Amino acid sequence: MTRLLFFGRLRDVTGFAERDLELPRDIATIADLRAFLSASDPDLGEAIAARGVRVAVNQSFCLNDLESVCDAREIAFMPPLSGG
Amino acid sequence: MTRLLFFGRLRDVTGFAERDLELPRDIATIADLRAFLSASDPDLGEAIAARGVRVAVNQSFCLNDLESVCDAREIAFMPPLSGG
Amino acid sequence: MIRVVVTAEAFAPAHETACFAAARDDRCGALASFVGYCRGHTHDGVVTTLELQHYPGFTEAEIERLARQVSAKHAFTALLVIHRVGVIPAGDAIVLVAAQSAHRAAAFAAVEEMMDYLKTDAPFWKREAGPDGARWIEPTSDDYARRQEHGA
Amino acid sequence: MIRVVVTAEAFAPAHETACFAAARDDRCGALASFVGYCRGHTHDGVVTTLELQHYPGFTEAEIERLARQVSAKHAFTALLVIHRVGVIPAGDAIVLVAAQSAHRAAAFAAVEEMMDYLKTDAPFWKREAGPDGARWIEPTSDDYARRQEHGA
Repeated sequence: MTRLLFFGRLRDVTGFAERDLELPRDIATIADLRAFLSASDPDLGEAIAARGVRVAVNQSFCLNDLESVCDAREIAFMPPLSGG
Repeated sequence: MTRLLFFGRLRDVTGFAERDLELPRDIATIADLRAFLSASDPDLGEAIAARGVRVAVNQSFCLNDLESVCDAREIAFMPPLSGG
Repeated sequence: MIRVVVTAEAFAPAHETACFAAARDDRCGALASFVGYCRGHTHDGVVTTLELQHYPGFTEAEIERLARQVSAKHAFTALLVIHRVGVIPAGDAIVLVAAQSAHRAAAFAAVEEMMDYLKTDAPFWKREAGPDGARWIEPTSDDYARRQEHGA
Repeated sequence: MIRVVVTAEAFAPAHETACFAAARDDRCGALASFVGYCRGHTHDGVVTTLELQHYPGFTEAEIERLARQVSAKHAFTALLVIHRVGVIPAGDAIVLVAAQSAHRAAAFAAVEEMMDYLKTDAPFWKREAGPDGARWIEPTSDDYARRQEHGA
């Protein structure tokens, strides 16, 4: 089971902050996951493809979309950060 | 009557913080006053001639030794400043 | 010593700073600090609340990582970061950063650099709400420029 | 608003900062502050007390003049300077500088620049006393270099 997390304006698109789901076996990378999410929700697909959105797998930032999600317990989609 | 004020290490030389005195009529500038003070106390003359010592007349910094002391109510000798 | 607190509770910056200062050692000659408040007025108009989201666990870990990055560059002896999350009414403190060091240069640099990182690199998401609705706030080009100066 | 206090009494930086912060308006998003303490240990050894002399009237006027100089460059909305004089035991606060502004850059710049001026341009004279006697402290070359950066 993998937990998907959405923050900031992405949460406005999904309507939820997190969702647990069993990733299909053919989803090996972040790119695969993007395609999978786009297929079920094109608006979300577009939102997570927007400039500045970063992905973290198991609380570690991904450098690119080729990173594996096979051992992912937690995948977070994060729009540009803004604290302080 | 003119009040002379000494600060910091100059006060260690004079042994006092301030002294009121009637300036002789021939003392017109800071340079004249330096000569007058040196004559009565060479150590003080040397201390106020040291690098970084500034003079203020009536609570206003002097730019050079040619400034007048004729209307001086208060003349301060100040070694390098150091607050904070 | 680095202490990072992310909290949904309101906090009193002066009290927290006093506690932080009380624990200083006798080589500490400098304490620099910064408090960021939720403004009630911006150039866009009236603000009633700010909503801050964070990523529990990851946010704290990332701030600690950024703080260690700052500590590698500036010789501070203690650093405190308190960041509020959740719904924050105008006028309340959002963030406190404080640093102790022997001399002032390191304390100033540590606080400023930490604040710059919090604006652009720490996992927080900020939404401003006013009478005309809400909008997400993202770092400004100025925020990114300041961060670049630290070579991050 | 600029407030300058020179006092021979001990002061509590957190309390003074809290009072200063309480008076902020709702456009204030940033409060930067700095506290300088009398250190009990320096690279020269143990310090038991610091003695600060000032020039009553002139010192306050000069700090206000320096503060106005800072305010001409940085858009702060309020500045507080408290400077202690007389005999100061190790561990006590010597100076507090705090600035409020809409955004953080002006608040940081105002506090740092004011501190740099206090080190080199404000009429104070500082003597450090320890078990081995006393010595007058003068600004370091680093202090002068920092002041130069402000074009003063």
